[in-house]
Amino acid sequence: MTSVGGVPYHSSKNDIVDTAKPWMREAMKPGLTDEQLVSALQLFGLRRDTKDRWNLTLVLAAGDARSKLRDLVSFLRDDQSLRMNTLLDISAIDYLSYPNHRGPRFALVYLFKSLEFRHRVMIKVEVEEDDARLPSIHDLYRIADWTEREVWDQMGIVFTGHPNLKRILNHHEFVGHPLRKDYPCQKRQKLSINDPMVDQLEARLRELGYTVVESGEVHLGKPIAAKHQSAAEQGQVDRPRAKSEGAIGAGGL
Amino acid sequence: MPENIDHLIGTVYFGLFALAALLCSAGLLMSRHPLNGAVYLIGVMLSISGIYALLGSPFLGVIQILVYAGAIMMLVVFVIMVLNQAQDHRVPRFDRYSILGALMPLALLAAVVQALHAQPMPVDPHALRGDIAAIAPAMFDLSAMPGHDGHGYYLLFELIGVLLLVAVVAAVMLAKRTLESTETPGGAMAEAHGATHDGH
Amino acid sequence: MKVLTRANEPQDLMTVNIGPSHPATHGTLRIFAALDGETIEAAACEMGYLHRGFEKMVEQGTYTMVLPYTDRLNYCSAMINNIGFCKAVEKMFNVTVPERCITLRVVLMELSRIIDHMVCVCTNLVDLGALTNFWYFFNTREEVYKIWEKLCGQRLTNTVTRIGGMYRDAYVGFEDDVRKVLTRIEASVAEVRGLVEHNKIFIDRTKDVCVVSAAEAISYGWTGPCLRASGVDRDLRKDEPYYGYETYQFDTVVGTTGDTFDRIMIRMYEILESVSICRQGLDRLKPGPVNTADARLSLPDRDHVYHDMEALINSFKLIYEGVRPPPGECYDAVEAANGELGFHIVSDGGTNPYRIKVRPPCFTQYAAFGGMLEGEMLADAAATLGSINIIAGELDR
Amino acid sequence: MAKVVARPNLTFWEKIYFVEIFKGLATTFGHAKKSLVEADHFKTLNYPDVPPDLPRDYRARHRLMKRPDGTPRCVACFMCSTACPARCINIVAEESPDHHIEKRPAKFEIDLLLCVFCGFCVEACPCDAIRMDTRQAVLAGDNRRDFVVGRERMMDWDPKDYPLEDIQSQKAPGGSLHAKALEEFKSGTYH
Amino acid sequence: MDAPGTFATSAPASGPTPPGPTYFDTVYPLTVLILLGLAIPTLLMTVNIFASRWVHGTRNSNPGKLEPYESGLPVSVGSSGEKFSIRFYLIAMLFLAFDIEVAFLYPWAYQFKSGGWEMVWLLVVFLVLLEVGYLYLYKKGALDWE
Amino acid sequence: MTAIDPFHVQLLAALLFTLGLMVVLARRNIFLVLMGVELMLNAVNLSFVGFSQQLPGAQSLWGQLTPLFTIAIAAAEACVGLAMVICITRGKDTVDSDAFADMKE
Amino acid sequence: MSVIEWIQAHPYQIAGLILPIAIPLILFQVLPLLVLLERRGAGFIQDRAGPNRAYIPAPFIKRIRGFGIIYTMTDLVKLVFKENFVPPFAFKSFYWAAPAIPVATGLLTPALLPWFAPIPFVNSAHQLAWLNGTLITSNSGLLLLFALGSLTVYGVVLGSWSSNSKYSLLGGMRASAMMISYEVSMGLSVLGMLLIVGSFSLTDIVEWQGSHTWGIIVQPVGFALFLVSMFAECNRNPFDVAEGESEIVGGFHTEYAGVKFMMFMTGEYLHVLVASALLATIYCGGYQLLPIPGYDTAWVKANLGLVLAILLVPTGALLLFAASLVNGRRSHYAKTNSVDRDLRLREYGVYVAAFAGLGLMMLAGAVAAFMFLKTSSVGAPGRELLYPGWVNIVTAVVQFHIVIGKTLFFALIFIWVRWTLPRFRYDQIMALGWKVMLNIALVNLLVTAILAKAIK
Amino acid sequence: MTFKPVPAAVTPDNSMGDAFITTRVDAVINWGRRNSLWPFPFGTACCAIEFMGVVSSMFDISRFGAELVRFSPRQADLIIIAGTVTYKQAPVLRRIYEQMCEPKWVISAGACATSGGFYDCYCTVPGIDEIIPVDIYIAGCPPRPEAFLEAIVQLQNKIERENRVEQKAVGA
Ligand code: SF4
Ligand code: SF4
Ligand code: SF4
Repeated sequence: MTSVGGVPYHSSKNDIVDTAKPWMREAMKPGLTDEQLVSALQLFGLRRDTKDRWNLTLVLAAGDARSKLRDLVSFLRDDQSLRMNTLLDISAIDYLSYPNHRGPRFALVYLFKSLEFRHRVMIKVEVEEDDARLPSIHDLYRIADWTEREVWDQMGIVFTGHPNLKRILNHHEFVGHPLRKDYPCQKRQKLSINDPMVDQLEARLRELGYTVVESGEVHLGKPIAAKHQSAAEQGQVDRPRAKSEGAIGAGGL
Repeated sequence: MPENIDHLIGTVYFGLFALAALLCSAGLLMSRHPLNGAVYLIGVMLSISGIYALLGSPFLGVIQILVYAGAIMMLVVFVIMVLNQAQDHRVPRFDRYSILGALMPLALLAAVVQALHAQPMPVDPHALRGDIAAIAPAMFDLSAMPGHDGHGYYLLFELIGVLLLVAVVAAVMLAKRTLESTETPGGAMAEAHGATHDGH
Repeated sequence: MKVLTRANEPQDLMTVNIGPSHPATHGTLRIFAALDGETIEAAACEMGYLHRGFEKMVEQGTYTMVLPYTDRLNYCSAMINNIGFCKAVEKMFNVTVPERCITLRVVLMELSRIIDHMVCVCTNLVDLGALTNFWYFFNTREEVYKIWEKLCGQRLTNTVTRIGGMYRDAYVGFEDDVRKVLTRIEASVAEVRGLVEHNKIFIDRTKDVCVVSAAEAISYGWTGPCLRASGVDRDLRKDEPYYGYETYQFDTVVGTTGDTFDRIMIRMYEILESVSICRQGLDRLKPGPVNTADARLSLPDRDHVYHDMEALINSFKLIYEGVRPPPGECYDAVEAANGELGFHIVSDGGTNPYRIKVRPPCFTQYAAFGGMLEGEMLADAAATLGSINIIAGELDR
Repeated sequence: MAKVVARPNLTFWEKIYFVEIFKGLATTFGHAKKSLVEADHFKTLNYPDVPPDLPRDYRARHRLMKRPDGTPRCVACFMCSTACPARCINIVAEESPDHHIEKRPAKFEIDLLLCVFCGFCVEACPCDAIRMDTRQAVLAGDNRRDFVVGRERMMDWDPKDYPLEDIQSQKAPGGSLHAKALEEFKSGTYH
Repeated sequence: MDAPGTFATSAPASGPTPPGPTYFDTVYPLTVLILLGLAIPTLLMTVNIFASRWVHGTRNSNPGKLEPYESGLPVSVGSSGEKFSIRFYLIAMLFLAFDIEVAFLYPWAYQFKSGGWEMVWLLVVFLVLLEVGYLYLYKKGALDWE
Repeated sequence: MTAIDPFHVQLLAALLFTLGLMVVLARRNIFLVLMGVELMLNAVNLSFVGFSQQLPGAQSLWGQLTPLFTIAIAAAEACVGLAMVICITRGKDTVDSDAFADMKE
Repeated sequence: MSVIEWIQAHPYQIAGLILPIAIPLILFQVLPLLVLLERRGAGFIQDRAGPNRAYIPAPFIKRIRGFGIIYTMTDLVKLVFKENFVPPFAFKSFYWAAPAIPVATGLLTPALLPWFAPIPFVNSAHQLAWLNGTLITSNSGLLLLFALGSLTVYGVVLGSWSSNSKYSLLGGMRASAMMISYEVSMGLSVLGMLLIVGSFSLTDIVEWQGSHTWGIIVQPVGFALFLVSMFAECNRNPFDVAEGESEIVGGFHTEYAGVKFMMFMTGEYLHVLVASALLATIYCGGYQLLPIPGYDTAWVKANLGLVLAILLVPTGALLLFAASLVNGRRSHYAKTNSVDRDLRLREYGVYVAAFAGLGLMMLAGAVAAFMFLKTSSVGAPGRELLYPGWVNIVTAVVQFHIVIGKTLFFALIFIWVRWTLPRFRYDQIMALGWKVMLNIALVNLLVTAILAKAIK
Repeated sequence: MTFKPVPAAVTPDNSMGDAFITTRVDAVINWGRRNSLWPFPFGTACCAIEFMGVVSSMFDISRFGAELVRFSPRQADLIIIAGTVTYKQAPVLRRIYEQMCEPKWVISAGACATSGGFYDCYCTVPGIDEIIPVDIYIAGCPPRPEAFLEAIVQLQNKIERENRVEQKAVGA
């Protein structure tokens, strides 16, 4: 988390102000209809996603994504009639094994929602496999910092400009991106020792205006052994799981 | 008979306390880490307070524990812990010069003992037992206030107040710079300027 | 760790790990903090200690098999997760579940919300050192569990819904049991509030601690009670009502400051609101079917399966293939105990979900947590972590 | 409209701690008094001495239903193992000597340490051959292998323990009332 | 042992203090108690050492066990040997100042009854002096923790 | 009451004083030096109390009151001394008294 | 003179020799009771049964469960046989010594408390002598007590330092800073009482309360301050930040295991006991029965029968009540289908009988004492020497029980508060101590001084 | 493992009686240990919530003397692993187990801890006995609170059977 909008992250501790704007206490204003939303976003050249028949999903094609994403997101956030002030989530989809899929392999769906008006929009950004990069929007929405990390961790999409693009769900020794369709579900990866996280803490300190003179000495304990003796000796560990595929084969319909 | 037992007890305990005090101060001299030293010094204090009690000034003994062992040494221990990196890094704890420095006082000691030895030291049988019942009136003998005559340390009592005031202020002045530097202008979560434009 | 402050003064910071296996962090969160004395100067949070691969696992099975996994997202209120997921899939099918099912779901959701809030508040109070409240809430919660044992045969991981309806209808006497427990809940809330609400120690510990302004909460994408604590009156049940929530009489609860006090008290108040919704729901509970008649979704009646070939084949199909939503992508959300719980489901028309992304409400709150801590005391970390109610199962998935 | 959480405005008496502390003490004392005086105030179950009181349909350890002749009702159709999200049911099918029934399980194992007690298997079974109503939900032991329960152990139950050995189950395929029920069903008099 | 003072003290509030107690009166219970206070922990710990050695043998330690507990993490940054906040020093210093004050107030309190209003004035002046230092610290924020 | 030979008391006091002086002179660690000073002060106090026994009546209390005030002064000394130590060692990693040479400036 | 004769001739001297060993041991007996109160009491406050399953087999009763008191023994056994763990660090000796410090000081402090009024006796030299209720006779006993209290802190400091763990160090710093902070308030708050009484001897303080009234009435503010300081000194909730589990795991004893950990716990309970005894002594009349002037030791001696009756009736009634409670549990069990029902019934039956029997005996004793024990005819107030020795001794025993009773009452409050309140935050504790309590204590002192002079 | 609704865990045993009469130290140690099992709750997921239920009034683990939950592994005798253990968590669990002082016992509660449950994927440990030895397993997802109690009862019985004299003979 760097400074947001040029303002340091912290303001004075003591100014606890009630930041409530009037709309926060009122009932939600009626928002734009899907058509109005589409037309409001016309200039970004979005097309409506045919896959989504229940919500409004607009597709930002892979070619435009790199250049337009940030503008689009700032527009969504700042436009007086849109005010999509909440980024709910970024969900990444790997279309590798999607039947009859044409187009880039990955798509990222940004879920936006306005707290002022009753409307939501989902922006689907297509990402090519061989150049899986997108500009980061962590400075526009703070939550994007972590959601982007999650997307990178799980799907392997790089967000350029992200200050701390590290694994978040998986451990730091993990190789690969588990939610990609070509990652086998049962391919386990062991962790020998936890991440000391000094770098992250120091980065945070620097953001807060400190200068790190001497970073703490890191003590690494003994990495854990692959398998504990006693359990292995007893032969109690390796029990193959019943295979449901096999079951189907044997049983038949 | 009982006087003898009492005498014996007094001597034995004085011997024990004196031994403890000496051993502890030797420990202080040799200690590797100041915290060790501090604990040794506390041992000295406790032994000395025992000796005070044996010498007939129990109040002083109590104050010795309460203030010296309980407060002053606590402060020292706290500072050792606060600074926390006070390991004496020199591998030989003494170098050549400091051994010389250590030996010099011995000469002084010899001279003092010599002088003491020459002096007969009779114990006055009328010496008062310095418990609180005696100390308190001595300290606040207000017959010394204007219009009266007598002795009293009431002024010293107030002076202690001044001394403490000065000490506290001086200490804070000294530590002031460090104190200020630790006051980080932390903030609760700042308003997210520019992050969201929520109506205006 | 030696640093220079902004004023270029040298300062020594002590780095300490709070968690993962620490009483305050519930075993799964890690806060790596730099302390100056007792004050947290900077904190880096880590998560993922309970990353169980929900999103990968659900791709391996049918849509029905997702249900037990959703139980274990927010295990304090498993039913809301069940219902949220079923609601999303039902949305893809464009089916509405029968009236009784809807009302039942509302009642169950609110009861789940109540116990979720109760667990949150009482563990928070335990973190604050007020231990006894734990028992006063948990005893009540146990009574709710008794109802659930009877309702669906499990205490915690209920799997109470099925796509297109419920696991089974409520048992006879369900309403009475719920009504009884609602009274009990009100009593225990009153008791706990009596113990803490005006207690200066509690107020000192929570008031103006870890304040999150509305703007900040919004930027972090907060939803639910924590967002409301910051003064933003938003609740999916009011704003985008589903299951007829607009017809229930209830109030949302908002705070003014966004501090830990507000976050705790909001939950206390919301318990009472939910009690009122529950009562209204029970009043509306009319006999009727609980599953849709849609053969694409509902398992046929057991008797028919036993005796009717068609039903048997349908049952085979539904078991082997599960429900097959039309291909497409759909997002649907419910107001869970912690905020907006969304499911983004991608279907390729096959038997297994192509991709399910959960939008966990905790995630946003935990993302903000490190920043909230900075400048606060070490002890506030425990107090605040409780108040934002991080449920690791849902956070890490 | 939204309710607003009241900010704590403490009165003088609340501010000096003691009054509120006494109130709190009174509350806790009330509980302590009740626990002491009222014999059944606290509801603590005396677990190992008193068995847990579970509803009949609590999702507990599985059992396999039997045909009237004592053989398992299961026809090894693999519906349960397919429905099982934990894949903990391991069935090996074999030809059944009874020509009415195609197959029967040569091996039917459930690894209770894997099982998540979701009850899907019960729901899936087309002939009500597997049930989870044994009320044996307390499963602990010091050996993993004990938890892999086979056909024999799952069929080792006593009809006396299931007084409500319900008609409905017996009407299922393999049950003693199946033939009759089937007829009723076809004639529309089934209930 | 039959000395007039054995186990004796003045009856409460009965005239001036007679000659103080003998050494034995004070030393005996003190010695017994100190020995008791030392003996109980020593005994228990010794038993623990041998019991532990007997029951568990001597070598049941592993590298992980010897490291400090850090919420279970096998990694730690820095050691416990880091510097603490300077505030702890200030607290201890303040404690020292007030402890001495209290220590000097004890004789004052003892003497209070036999004095007149002057005793009150003595206290007032003394307290004012201390209060000045206290207020100075208060102003400086040495008493705040945030 | 008066079982103890005053000479022994004085001897002990002198020994302790010497040891304290040795600590001050021989050790480099500033804390140890400070503690040496405290030890010396203690020895002096002990000496006072020892001598006080030789005075008659109320006069004997003088020798016992003086240490009382000495303790107060020692406390003040410790306060200020340690404040100085803290002030100086901040940013430095040593409490070696040699390192304080620059204090003179 | 044979040994036996000597013993017969010097009963009081013998008592003086035995008491220093006896009283701490008696206090040690109270500790399991405290632990029981803490664990079972917590259970009752929280609507649950609490520990009640461990038992010792016995011939007739079959299982002695003793309402859970057995758990104190099992804990002891377990801890003694737990691995003896010492972290590798340069300060092993501190690590070993630290847990013993609280225990040692906790054992020393009871020696300064008066457990009964001084017993007059005529020694073999036909002189009047007094057997004191305190073990260590000193006219600055209170100061010595505080001095010992200030040494207790070192246990925490050294223990935390030598543990070589960050949590320990944080907890140790917290605990020690808190304890020294509240020592100041403690000393100042008690000064008010001291200047009214004009003596530092705890016996004098108690005697003064007997001839005037209890300290809690003359010094309510001082009492409140002292009570709060005591909570802080004992590290008890709401001041238990030192081991605040949700914040710093176990605080200063995070790295302690086995017996050494038990020492810390013993020290904590000992200090609760001592603090309660101090509160009872300084502010609640110590061994005095009533807060009414004139009803002091002399009155007790003159009306020993009445006093015994007054004390025995409630005790007996309490025992009978306890019997009825146990009987209630028993009939509750009779209704259950518990496997061990018969065992429980048998055990509870024995308890009911025992309690009821004891209670009835107490009541009978009360009646007997009231009817037949007329000491006023033997002696007279103010002329203690006229009383025969047994009156003095019975009075001492009664007074000892009064002190213990009051102490247990305060200990109960310590426990009760622990299960009721949230804990303070560390900075709030310091602020409370330094900004609130200190100032109130100073004002209290000043006002007391002025009032004392004005009234005089 | 017991499959009866009423586990045969509490058959009154005489071993204790003999032990006390013959004052076999072994039996006393076992008696002390089995009644003073201070747990370290290694609760990570849903099972931990159910473990909280065990502490609640209804089930009340304190009846077994096991309510003194110690969060420092040094003081705990028993570690209850309640919840999923992921590979990220594994070193932590291992370290905590290592840091516990002898004697120590492990209860592995719930499907996840014992076998990974239905999380058969890239990030979960398929049973903690890959990392640490386990004394008692509990099935269930989550196990009922009674099952936790049952595990403690079984552990108590197991401790009861411990015989150091024999062990020494074998070891030597
Ligand atoms: S209950 Fe669920 S997990 Fe267990 S065997 Fe049946 S389907 Fe599988
Ligand atoms: S138990 Fe039922 S579902 Fe499973 S294989 Fe047998 S018949 Fe089929
Ligand atoms: S076993 Fe089940 S309840 Fe327990 S942690 Fe695993 S998923 Fe959750």
